[in-house]
Amino acid sequence: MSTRITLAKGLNMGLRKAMEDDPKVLVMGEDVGKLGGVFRITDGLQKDFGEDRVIDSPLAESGIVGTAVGLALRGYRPVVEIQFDGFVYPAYDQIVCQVAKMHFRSKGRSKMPMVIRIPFGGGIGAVEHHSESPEAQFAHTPGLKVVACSNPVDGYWMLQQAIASDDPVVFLEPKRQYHADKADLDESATPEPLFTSRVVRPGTDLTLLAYGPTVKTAMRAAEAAATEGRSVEVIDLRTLSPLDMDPVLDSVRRTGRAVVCHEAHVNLGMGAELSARITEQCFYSLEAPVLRVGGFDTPYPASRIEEDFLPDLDRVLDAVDRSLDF
Amino acid sequence: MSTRITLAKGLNMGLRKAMEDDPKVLVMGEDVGKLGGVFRITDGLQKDFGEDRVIDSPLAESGIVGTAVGLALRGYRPVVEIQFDGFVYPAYDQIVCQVAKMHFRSKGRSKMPMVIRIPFGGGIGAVEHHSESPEAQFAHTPGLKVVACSNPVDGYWMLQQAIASDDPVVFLEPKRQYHADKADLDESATPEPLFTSRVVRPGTDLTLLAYGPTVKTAMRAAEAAATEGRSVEVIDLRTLSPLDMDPVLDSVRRTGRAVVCHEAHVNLGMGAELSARITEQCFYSLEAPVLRVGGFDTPYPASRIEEDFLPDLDRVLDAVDRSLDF
Amino acid sequence: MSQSDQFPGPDPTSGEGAGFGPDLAEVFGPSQSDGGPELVQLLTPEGERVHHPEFDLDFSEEQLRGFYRDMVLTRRIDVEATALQRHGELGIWAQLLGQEAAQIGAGRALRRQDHVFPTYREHGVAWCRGIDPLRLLGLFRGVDHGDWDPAEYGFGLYTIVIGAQTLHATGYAMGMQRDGVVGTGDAERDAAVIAHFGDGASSQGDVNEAFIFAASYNAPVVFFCQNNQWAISEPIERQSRIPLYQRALGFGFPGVRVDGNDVLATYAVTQAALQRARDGQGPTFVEAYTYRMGAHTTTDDPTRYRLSADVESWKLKDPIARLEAYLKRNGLADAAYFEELDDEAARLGATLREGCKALPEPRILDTFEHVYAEQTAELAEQRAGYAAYLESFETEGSHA
Amino acid sequence: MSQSDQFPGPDPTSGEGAGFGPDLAEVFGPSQSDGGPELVQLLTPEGERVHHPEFDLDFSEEQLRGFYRDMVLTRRIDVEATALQRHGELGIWAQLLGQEAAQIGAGRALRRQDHVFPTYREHGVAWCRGIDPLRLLGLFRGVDHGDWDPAEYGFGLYTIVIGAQTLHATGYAMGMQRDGVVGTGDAERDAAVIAHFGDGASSQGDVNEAFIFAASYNAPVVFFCQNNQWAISEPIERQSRIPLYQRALGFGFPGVRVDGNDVLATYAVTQAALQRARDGQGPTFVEAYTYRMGAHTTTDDPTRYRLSADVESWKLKDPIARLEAYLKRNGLADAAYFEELDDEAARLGATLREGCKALPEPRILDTFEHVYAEQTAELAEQRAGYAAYLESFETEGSHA
Ligand SMILES: Cc1ncc(C[n+]2csc(CCOP(=O)(O)OP(=O)(O)O)c2C)c(N)n1
Ligand SMILES: Cc1ncc(C[n+]2csc(CCOP(=O)(O)OP(=O)(O)O)c2C)c(N)n1
Ligand SMILES: [Mg+2]
Ligand SMILES: [Mg+2]
Repeated sequence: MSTRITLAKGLNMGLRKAMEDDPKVLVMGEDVGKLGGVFRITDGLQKDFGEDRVIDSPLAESGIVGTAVGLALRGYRPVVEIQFDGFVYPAYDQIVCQVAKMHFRSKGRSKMPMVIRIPFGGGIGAVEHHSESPEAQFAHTPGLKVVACSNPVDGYWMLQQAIASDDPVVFLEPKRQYHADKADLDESATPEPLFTSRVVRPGTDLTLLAYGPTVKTAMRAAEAAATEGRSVEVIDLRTLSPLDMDPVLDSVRRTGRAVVCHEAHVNLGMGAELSARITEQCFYSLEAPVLRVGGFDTPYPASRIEEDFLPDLDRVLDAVDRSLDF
Repeated sequence: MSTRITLAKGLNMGLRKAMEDDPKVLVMGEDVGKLGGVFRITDGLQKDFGEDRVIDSPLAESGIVGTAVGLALRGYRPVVEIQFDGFVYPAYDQIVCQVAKMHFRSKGRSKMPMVIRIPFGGGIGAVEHHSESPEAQFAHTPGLKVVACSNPVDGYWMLQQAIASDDPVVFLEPKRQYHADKADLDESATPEPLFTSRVVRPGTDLTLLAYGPTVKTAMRAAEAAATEGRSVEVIDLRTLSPLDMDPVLDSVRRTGRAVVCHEAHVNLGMGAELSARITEQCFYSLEAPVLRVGGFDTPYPASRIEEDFLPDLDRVLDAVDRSLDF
Repeated sequence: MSQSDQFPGPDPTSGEGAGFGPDLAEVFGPSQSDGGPELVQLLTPEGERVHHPEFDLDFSEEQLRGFYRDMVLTRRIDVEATALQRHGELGIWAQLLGQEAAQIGAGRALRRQDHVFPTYREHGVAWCRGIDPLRLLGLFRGVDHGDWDPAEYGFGLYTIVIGAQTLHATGYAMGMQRDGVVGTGDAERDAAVIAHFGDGASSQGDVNEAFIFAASYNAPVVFFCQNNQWAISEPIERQSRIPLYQRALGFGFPGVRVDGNDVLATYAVTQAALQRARDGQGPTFVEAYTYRMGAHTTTDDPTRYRLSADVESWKLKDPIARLEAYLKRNGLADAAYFEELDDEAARLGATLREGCKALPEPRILDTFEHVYAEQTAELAEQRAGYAAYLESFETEGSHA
Repeated sequence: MSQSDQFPGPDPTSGEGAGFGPDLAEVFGPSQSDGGPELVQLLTPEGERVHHPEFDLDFSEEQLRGFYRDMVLTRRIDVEATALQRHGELGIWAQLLGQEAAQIGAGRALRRQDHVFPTYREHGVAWCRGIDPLRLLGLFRGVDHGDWDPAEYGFGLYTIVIGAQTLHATGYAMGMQRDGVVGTGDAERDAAVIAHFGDGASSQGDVNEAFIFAASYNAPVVFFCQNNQWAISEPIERQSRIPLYQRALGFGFPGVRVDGNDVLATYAVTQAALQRARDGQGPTFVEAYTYRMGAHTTTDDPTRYRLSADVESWKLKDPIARLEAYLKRNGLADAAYFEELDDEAARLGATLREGCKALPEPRILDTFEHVYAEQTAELAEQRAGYAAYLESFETEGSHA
């Protein structure tokens, strides 16, 4: 009994399910009520669960996250929507100094079961601040967990798992995928655990690591490489903090080569950490340095050239070639 | 004609010199006026330059940086003091979305000659939020430049150079060093350029990379290693964004081994980027993976155990040993 | 009555005169929908000239026709840009429909030496500053993030992060104080800053911090809030349960609510507030009470959250219609005038349509040059690497 | 007059009654130093009982002695902790000297089911919540970041990032609304939140956003601001040019200024504000007008920025001395009472001195366990690696 859904639909269904399962789950954010969010991820929820559980917030991100902290301390499980990646920064202080540290500060007495949903990444032709990839900053912050979904089915399950987690989870949603591809959801299936990575295409010559929006690019790159006789293994990281290194290390030990691909700036992006860890753990297996493909170390450009800025099929393939030719 | 000064004194002298040289230089922040800042770095400046140039700000970091943006647009060169590292986050949005992007957004028409001084790092027995090392987050942000001084003489010169720069500079000051060691300042000397790293101790067996507060630890480690017959080259990075990779790569190509040491959390810290770059550039020279020693991936602990959290001589030496034994 | 007395400020000396615990139903009562008795108005929705004890001004015929022309052309820019978005030439457009009077009234109150910090919707103010409307399209077309020199026009780049610019405005005003161009009494010299923001923005920490800094330093800045009743789908009541202009009172500077659909009143109040700032009397909060007649942006669907009846009722308060009625009724403009203006608007429209498509495309390699004033070696290297990569396609052809 | 009428709120219906452009000299005039005519007071500095038209209360003798005892013991805690810092047993200490009445008045107005969000200086409120003062020392000694269960005591952990807790308080109050413990009329059930912060904190965006959220949702929260005139070296005038309690008016809820050195008035006003919140009437701003008699913290040197004459003049308003005078003058406590209290204070001091040194040292390996509710494999591994490293010393000995 499966349904064909988009990522937006999967997230919407996941939220709905979580709200049905636990009356303590609240949804908060700008325009999440009647409008259903600018991406319609919360569509219909206020109508069905009421204004007390689906809360339109004043236009202030620090206020949204800060009040969510209070609600969490009171026993609620707030799911906060940040309207766009570039607008999470006014809430940055609350996230890194309060959300991330409350459990630690209280020696585990106060839990912080909060999900901060962030539509992230580019490719939608938007104006400035609407296409950012802030994940590395959150992953660098102990006390937060950070995950990124890449497809409708994961969206459905991972969001529920994040909400069920007693730790704060920054939940990254690749906005260009919201309404892009459909997939079959079997609601009776048992999902994999939240903080695990997944081999989404097996291969033997090189390991390609991606998450969120770049998983699709990585899959296409692997297909293209296959036509040239190169067998690329693709891993959808899914979890960015903690990292699930086992499948990554297993893979690289087999392939000897790794390329990491993300939209965030390369400098100090997730690729840096993955490169460092892979090199530490697989030093003698590596036939080439871990290569990184990502957004350039410039601010996000005007949208007419965003596809030049973002890692695309060609740039990933170029890195694959450079690694294989190393 | 040299004077013996502490880092605090060097910074104070550097600020004073910059203010004398250019009437557009302003100092802003909490308690920078009569009090001279909680660390006395701005001591005496308000008395000599007046309240218009040394501005006590309301208690609001976003307001301080945001008004500094306006002052910079009006042609001033604000030097903003953030009282402690952990209090920079309320200003994070203004820093990453405005300060960092103004030049880019305006295609170079609007300059942003601002210095954001942050006393950073631990080791002073302080309460929560007073011992953070936020550098990786700023270095990940294109449009910002990030430097860290490690000694009184650099403090004097680097601060003046940062103020003279037409780009925004996040200026990190190792607070535990403020009043620690003295050095001879020759005000008639010609300083090295700001965005350069420096070999502070030559060596042949291993390259040890440090900045800010860990330079001292690194030097002590190199000395200790020398007694065991191991020749460790120490580089004071000084600049974190941009990185000055040439001396680093030169060194690692000679030594074949590198250890990076910082107080920031290891996960996605500067060490990750250095490891990734070194491995990319020196793959065939490396005899061991780049190892990282840093703060653990936990929030900063209560101060009675901060020295366990921070990389110390022993942990650096352990990494040096592990690298050499690899 | 001196200039500064025009603005209601807090009564600082006692609780006297302050009311007691507000009855919210009352607060949200009729005053919220018609602007309430405190609304400063000089021209009614019917186009009748009314007078105000403190903010009255004499307007010349030329001035009145000028306002009218500004509003008509501004609306034309807006209509054309909206159409260009529908035709795929712009990625998105933020309409100002209905807010023409607020923007022209504020924009025309400015002097050359003043400085504006806009949001993303200040097309009318940009017009008053002499910025070619074509330049406004770049951001929305996605060819740049803004393409005018803020210093040249005294008009900052559009700011998208809600409220951030109010702090920049305050800092800039502090700079003017330090430059000695405030309160000198020299009309050519004295300057002020105007910070634009929306009703939604009033909830941001930054905006409230701007109030604090401006009050603390008595900075020459006018906080000009276009209360268009909506922040995307959220009504003003979510942000404030009392009239917004009263926010200022709690920070210790005056606030006033003006009919933002009345260009005369908006002009009168804004110029008084600006003059107050230029004279060194500090900040003022101006709430321009108006309505967002269109969608939030071209990607928004307001039918999901508001009643068309509300929109209809605001149509009766159209800022252009009321000035047109006044001009006609008083014989201040004849048919030829209106015809000529129609032609001018049509020409402007054509220029925009053609010019938009001709806007130069950005080039990715250029973006590397704009990150820093002093380019870094590592970024230059990244650029060179990418340039070489791009060249390799020209020689070898693409993978894809 | 009903409860809610006690609080001056904004007059929402018109500009009437509001003054005009403030003369700042007046604002900063005498009212700023003596609290002004709006100051609610029930006990003068001389220990004379005065009456207030809205906030008067009858206090039992027991209550009065209780307040006195609370203040004396709280001061003792403060004095001991300050001494412990001088002796190197604490890294730092944030003194409350002079603010005892503000804290005890507020703390005693709370009910069990209420919840407190403190700053780092609320030692007196913690005392009222039944938290062992020894537990307060841990943070300052550097053995932990706080060592009580906020849920158990209805008292949050000390918050160091200025203002952050005001939003937590507002959210917590929103939770109470959802839990149905507001406005039910059941005194055992209805609950409220109190958020403490300082005069300096009033400038933070977070604090102003807390006002906005609390007003928007009519949340049951009392914003209790101890205006102790200083934010480290910065005087209140840097943060606000009008009396702070008026800040609330601009956000649409009532504000009141109470003599924070008068425990009776502080109690009366705070309990009324809390009751208002519990009754579902929403937020209130209470400005407790007081003075920081000591340094900002033990590492501060106030001689650099303030006059000792000011401190001297505030000594005359000491909160403990005035209640002592009242008790004595009215024969409400005899010599035996004071003697016994002295003894109790001495015992408390001894307990603190001994207990402080005996506070258990933290262990670095434990910290790895506190990062997450559900430990991650990678952090467990990091911990194990470090444990093994530590063990290696036990076997091999250190490098150093
Ligand atoms: C910090 C931030 N948060 C969210 C947004 C998304 N956003 C864009 S416009 C808008 C509503 C703004 O409302 P208002 O201030 O009333 O201005 P208006 O658009 O009505 O002119 C929102 C939420 C943003 N741009 N910046
Ligand atoms: C966000 C932030 N910025 C700066 C500081 C440093 N700091 C600690 S206390 C203080 C002054 C606070 O003044 P106030 O709010 O009046 O409270 P008081 O200490 O007087 O009780 C400052 C600036 C901080 N803790 N948090
Ligand atoms: Mg609006
Ligand atoms: Mg204070």
